[in-house]
Amino acid sequence: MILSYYPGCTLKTKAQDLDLYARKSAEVLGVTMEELEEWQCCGAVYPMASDEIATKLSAVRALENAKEKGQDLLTLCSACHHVIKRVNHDMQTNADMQMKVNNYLQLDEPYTGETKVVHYLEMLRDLVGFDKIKEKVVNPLKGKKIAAYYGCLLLRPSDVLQFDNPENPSIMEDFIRSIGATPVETPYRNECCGGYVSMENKKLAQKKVDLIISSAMEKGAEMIITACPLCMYNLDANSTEHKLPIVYFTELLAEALGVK
Amino acid sequence: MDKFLQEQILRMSGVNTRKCMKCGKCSGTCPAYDEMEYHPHQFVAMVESGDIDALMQSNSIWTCLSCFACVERCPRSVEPANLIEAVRLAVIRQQNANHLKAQEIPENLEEKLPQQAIVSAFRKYSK
Amino acid sequence: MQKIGVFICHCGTNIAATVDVEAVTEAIKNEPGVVYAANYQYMCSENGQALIKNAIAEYGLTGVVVCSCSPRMHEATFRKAAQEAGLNPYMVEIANIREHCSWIHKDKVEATEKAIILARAAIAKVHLNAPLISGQSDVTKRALVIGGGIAGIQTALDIAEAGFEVDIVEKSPTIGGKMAQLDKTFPTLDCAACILTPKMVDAKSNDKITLYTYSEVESVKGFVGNFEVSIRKKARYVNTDLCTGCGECTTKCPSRKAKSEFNMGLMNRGAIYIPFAQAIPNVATIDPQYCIHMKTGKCGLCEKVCSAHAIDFKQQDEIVEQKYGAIVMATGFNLINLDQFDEFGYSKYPDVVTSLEFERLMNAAGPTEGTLLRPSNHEHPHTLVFVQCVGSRDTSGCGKPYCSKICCMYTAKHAMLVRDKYPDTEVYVFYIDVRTPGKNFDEFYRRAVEQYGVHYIKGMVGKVTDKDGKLIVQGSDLLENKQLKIEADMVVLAAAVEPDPSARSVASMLTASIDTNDFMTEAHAKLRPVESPTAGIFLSGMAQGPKDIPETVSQASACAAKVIGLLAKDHLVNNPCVAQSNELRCNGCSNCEKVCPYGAISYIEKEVNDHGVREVRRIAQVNEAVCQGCGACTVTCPSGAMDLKGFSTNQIMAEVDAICR
Amino acid sequence: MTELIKAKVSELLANQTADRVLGWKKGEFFYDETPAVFQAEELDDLVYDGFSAPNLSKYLIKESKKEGKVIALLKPCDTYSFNQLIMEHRINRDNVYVVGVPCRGNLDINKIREKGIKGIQSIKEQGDELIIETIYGTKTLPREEVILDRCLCCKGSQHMVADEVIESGEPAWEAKADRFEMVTKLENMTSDERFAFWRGELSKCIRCNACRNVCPACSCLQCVFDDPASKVQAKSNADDFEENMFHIIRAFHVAGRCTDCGECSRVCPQGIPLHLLNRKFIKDIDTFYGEYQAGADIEAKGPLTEFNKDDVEPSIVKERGGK
Amino acid sequence: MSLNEETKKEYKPLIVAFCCNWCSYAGADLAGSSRLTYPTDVKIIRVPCSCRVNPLFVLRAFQRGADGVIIAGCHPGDCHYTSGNYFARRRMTLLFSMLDYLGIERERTRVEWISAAEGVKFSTTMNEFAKTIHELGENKKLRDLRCEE
Repeated sequence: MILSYYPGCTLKTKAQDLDLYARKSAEVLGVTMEELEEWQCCGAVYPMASDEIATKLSAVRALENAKEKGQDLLTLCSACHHVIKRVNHDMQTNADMQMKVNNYLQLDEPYTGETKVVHYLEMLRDLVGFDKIKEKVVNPLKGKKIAAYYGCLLLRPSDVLQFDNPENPSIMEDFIRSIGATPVETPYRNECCGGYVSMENKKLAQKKVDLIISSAMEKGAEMIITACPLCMYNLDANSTEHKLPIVYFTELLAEALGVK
Repeated sequence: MDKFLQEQILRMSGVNTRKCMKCGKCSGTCPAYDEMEYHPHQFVAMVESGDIDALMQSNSIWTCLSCFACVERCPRSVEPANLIEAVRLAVIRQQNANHLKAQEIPENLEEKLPQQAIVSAFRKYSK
Repeated sequence: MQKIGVFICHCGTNIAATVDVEAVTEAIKNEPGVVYAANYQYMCSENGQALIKNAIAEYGLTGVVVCSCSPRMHEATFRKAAQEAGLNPYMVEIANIREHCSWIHKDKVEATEKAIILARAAIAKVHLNAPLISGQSDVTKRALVIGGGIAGIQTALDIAEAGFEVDIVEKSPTIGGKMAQLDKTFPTLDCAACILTPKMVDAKSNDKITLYTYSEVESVKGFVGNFEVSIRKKARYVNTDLCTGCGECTTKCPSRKAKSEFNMGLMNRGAIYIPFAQAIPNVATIDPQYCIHMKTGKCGLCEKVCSAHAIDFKQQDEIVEQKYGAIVMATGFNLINLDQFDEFGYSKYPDVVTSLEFERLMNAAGPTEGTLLRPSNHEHPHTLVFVQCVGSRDTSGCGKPYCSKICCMYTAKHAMLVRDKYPDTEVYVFYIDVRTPGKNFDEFYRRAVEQYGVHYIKGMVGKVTDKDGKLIVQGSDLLENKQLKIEADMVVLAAAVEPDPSARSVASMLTASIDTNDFMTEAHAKLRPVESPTAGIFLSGMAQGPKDIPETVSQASACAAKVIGLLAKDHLVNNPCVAQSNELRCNGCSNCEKVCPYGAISYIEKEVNDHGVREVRRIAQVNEAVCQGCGACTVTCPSGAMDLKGFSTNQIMAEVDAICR
Repeated sequence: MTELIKAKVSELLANQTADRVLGWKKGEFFYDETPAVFQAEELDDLVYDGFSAPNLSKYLIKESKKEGKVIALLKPCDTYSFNQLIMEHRINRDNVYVVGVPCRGNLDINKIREKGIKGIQSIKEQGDELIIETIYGTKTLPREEVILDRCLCCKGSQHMVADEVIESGEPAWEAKADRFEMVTKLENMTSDERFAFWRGELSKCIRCNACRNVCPACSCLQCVFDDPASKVQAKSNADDFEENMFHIIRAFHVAGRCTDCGECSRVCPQGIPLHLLNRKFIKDIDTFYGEYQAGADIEAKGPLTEFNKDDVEPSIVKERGGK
Repeated sequence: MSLNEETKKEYKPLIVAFCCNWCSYAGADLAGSSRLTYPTDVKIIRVPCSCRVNPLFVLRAFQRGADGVIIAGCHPGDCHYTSGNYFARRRMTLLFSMLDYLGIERERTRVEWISAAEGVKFSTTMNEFAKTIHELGENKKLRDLRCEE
């Protein structure tokens, strides 16, 4: 199975672990991640305003590159996934946007949202299958109680992201089970950690982070996994009351598959 | 009441504020509620009534975490988050009105801060 | 050549202000065949009708055109007037110059021109009209009620009272429906079972009423007055004639995995069960999905303990064929599935319950025998939060766009009952609007607030989480402009109502129309609210739209009155605008038969005399009592042998010609 | 071949399977064969060769109503029409004994003439060659080059229905062309070009009714165009509109029932490609409602007498683009 | 020249609307009682069901000088006769496609599903259709010249 891969800028710098372990694990699972030859930063936030065109172009370029190769586009960072998936949705459904973007890009054949965007977790669930992962695990993380933190960007708005049940998701818990550990469901796993304001409103970010971590601890979690570099940083740096290890889910996957 | 600005915000956001039935689920949902002067349901009501200046001057628009929980749970598909983004844009698209300036970055910089945080802050808070 | 009279109505100023009625009168005076033309202020009035009648007599009119409001409004009026003057009513045509002309156009010149054209089209049609005589069909004096809830029971009782036979078909093993599950009823707080069970018994003991419980409608054929229905009586594996309802088997049954439907899954029941103590009929039913004997051949304990020897594992479904004159849809409602509302934690937290589950938790015959306990730990709850409009008034696609109508009142009831029984509790109600139209309804709600101290909060819950065994209910208080986080022991969700899923399939069997929410459509929203547009189908209870018990019972009785009105007739007058087949042109190809939705066309071998050639041909024949006059057959017939009386090919072509002239 | 058939038919008549035969006989010229009914003693006139083009199924409407049983010689493509007529209860199946005859594609006399061959006296088929006797001597032509257009899109050599099939031992004829090629070409033209094309063709119509009379689907006892009460009755085309109208309605009346036997175009004395109208309906039915071959399945309901709840909307005509 | 005179000379298209009695005719009535205007160009013929509309009627209208023909019926699934509009949908799809194939402007024909409650839809549909036909101009391709004045 070959997929085009869009790593995004954070995965090349501060979140190299997220990327590295994803690649190693993919190899074991028989998935080839072909990094797009030229990609640009997606902008990290989806431009919601209907008159924002330029800020969506880098996402369309990535989508178009995958389309040329005839491959699905694999994402890993939650922010990149959110931006690219939503821009793709616009390209499928918003005729005005379609026209403007294509006028701007002057492609040989207009891009109208043909590429399928797949998050690494979706790939594990839908293309590889958690059962298959279970078979490949050599180092099951037995007895580890792990809380999944979904955050916002993978789940909402659910009619576009189509990732999982936005209020009661299960993909990360299923993932945790597949690597032999025990998932701990926390009520705040889909509530915002305040990552966007971590630079300028530290107090608010800390408050949200403390709520998430304390609730995870109450439920007996020993560690929290995430797919988002910003959540990772925020949950780690801005917790004031308690500390819990915050880990990228790919790192645990690599560990379980014995390639860490 | 600034009709032009109101129209601009409605157009940018694609939100029809008249769909709001004032149930308050957005405000019941909002994780940043306590830090806000105006709350999500008020954003909708204020744009609807044209009381936009107050919104633009309020810190509340910068407090919104863009977590889309209000969008997800609104029973009338009003999408308050889109509206707030449009108000933010209406502010930073003005001359010299960037909420975050490049020169402010270094003092905020932390060793572990991911690029994503800086990029998104720039995208969200400056033009 | 017809002698046609044309009558132009001013409709006060409704028509006359935009259409120059004098000019119309002048213009059509010279149309071929028109021997009389007049205009009058209100044609539908006594005097206006007299004008028509007199003209028919005086000028020997053979056709009448009335230029007035929509034929949907007064066609029947004018036809009746013509009939009284001795003219066949189907020689009257209406030109709609109000709804289709004066009301929508502003320019008087243009509107007048259009009115003249519409009048000409009607005149052209009348030229080709032929007197039509309505046929008659008999009425089977028996009614079928589909659904045995309070709506169906009440309708059946009233029909039986008038002396007609009624059958109730109920898909579950007992009649009683949702009302049987309720604890108390608003606004009087009498116990639901106390007022419902006597009615259930009445239905059982009334010799005009036959109950088909654990049965479903399999197919429906026929038409008003003459429906042929087959009913599937599902196998209960219990001989109902022998079963005494002693309940011995239900207590001995070792299978305890099935969720009790009656108790909303809050407790389990045996594979052989009687839904509840007052069930009618009071007989046991075996659920083959859970019965150990049916699955493995072992067990058979019920058979051993049954002293009446009523258990019959070999029982088969039985099909009953019955004829009816009228059918009542009383298929009722359910609460919506809450999968799309996981922010309230319904699937996660056992202490988050729906209002119907709450009824069972409060009910003396419920799983907790009437003591309100938290399902999670069976402790007494101290703080309860009620959330209204869960899935109602929701246009996002997750819920229903309509107001479920009953939730405001039952929530007030719940809150009041809790506070009354357990004064140590705090009760919060999140509401968007409190809607209490109804006799003594608002007073009831105010009592909850003023007398019982229920905290009503204008706002909505955004999220329910948990901490240390408590539910944290986060919601908005719009009046205080605050976000609240209430530590609660239980959360009760007033989930939206929706029509029972069987409604759609039953409606399509009945060829009765249904709206986008699967509620049955009325023949007229205001003036014919208990009838379906399909003749002979009547609507009772929630199947037609959300309503509470008082309203359901009144509608049920209204529905019964309509049914009785129909069954009291010996004959029905058919719509004479039906298809007819020209036997000389019919090829016998069967295409018309294939498109007829009513099965009104059959084929016969008949000797015809085609211009001197006598031969036996296969030709189409229309059953005029069954044909509803849609015209599907007329277009599918290549030879033009099929035509529709009243809307014949020639008539419509004449209208086209007149309009395009 | 003719001999093989005669032998089989004689046998069937002798053992009283039937009492007469519906087949072909030579017309005024050897190449314009016409349908005819033969008694046992008349079998000498029975012919079967490349010019046995007429689709005999329509004649069974009348023939099967008569006393006794008739043998019908049906080419594979005629059996579709036969089935369609059975579905429509037009033929009394009990009175017909169907003998399937193999077909290698009919020959087009005009195509032979276009090859510059004049003064034709007779044509003999020998394998893949035609031996043509003319007043100027013997000429030969490859059979394949002068096949009737409709046979280039042959539906296949299978008989859809037959009580008995005569095997020839010769290789089966196969379709050589895409039957929707011309329809697609027309669809790809601009609206004005199409209009011009059809005006050019339909303006040639002399309303001789040959297309109608030969068509096995157009078998109404009385045609609407002959019926004074129908308001569309006409003996001749008064203007452009009536030329259009006649052919649109005729195609519509047979839509979903037309087996694409191509008789209409074959008999049109003006050479109007009438089958292109029918094929348009067939193509649309195939695309919109799924592939359907009238007469292939006797249990089928027919595309215009059934529906799907999620059928395409009429706006598809606008939406699917084109010029 | 006054404005009024000028508009009089303007091309006035003729549109024939076949409306089923139960939904679309009632929808037109509702448009009327809601005073929702549409051009006088539209003339309505009442038929019991959209399935009563014979292709002959459509052609006849064009023959006699109509510039546009619209057929309106109950929404699929809501037919008063349960299935009439499904048959109409197939017939009209094929007929319109054939007219398009013959080079007749495809914008001249239309089918809409308009319920008895959709007065607004009735009026907007008729406005739109009238506008389209107005822009297309006179129907010259499918018309009986003898019917010219």
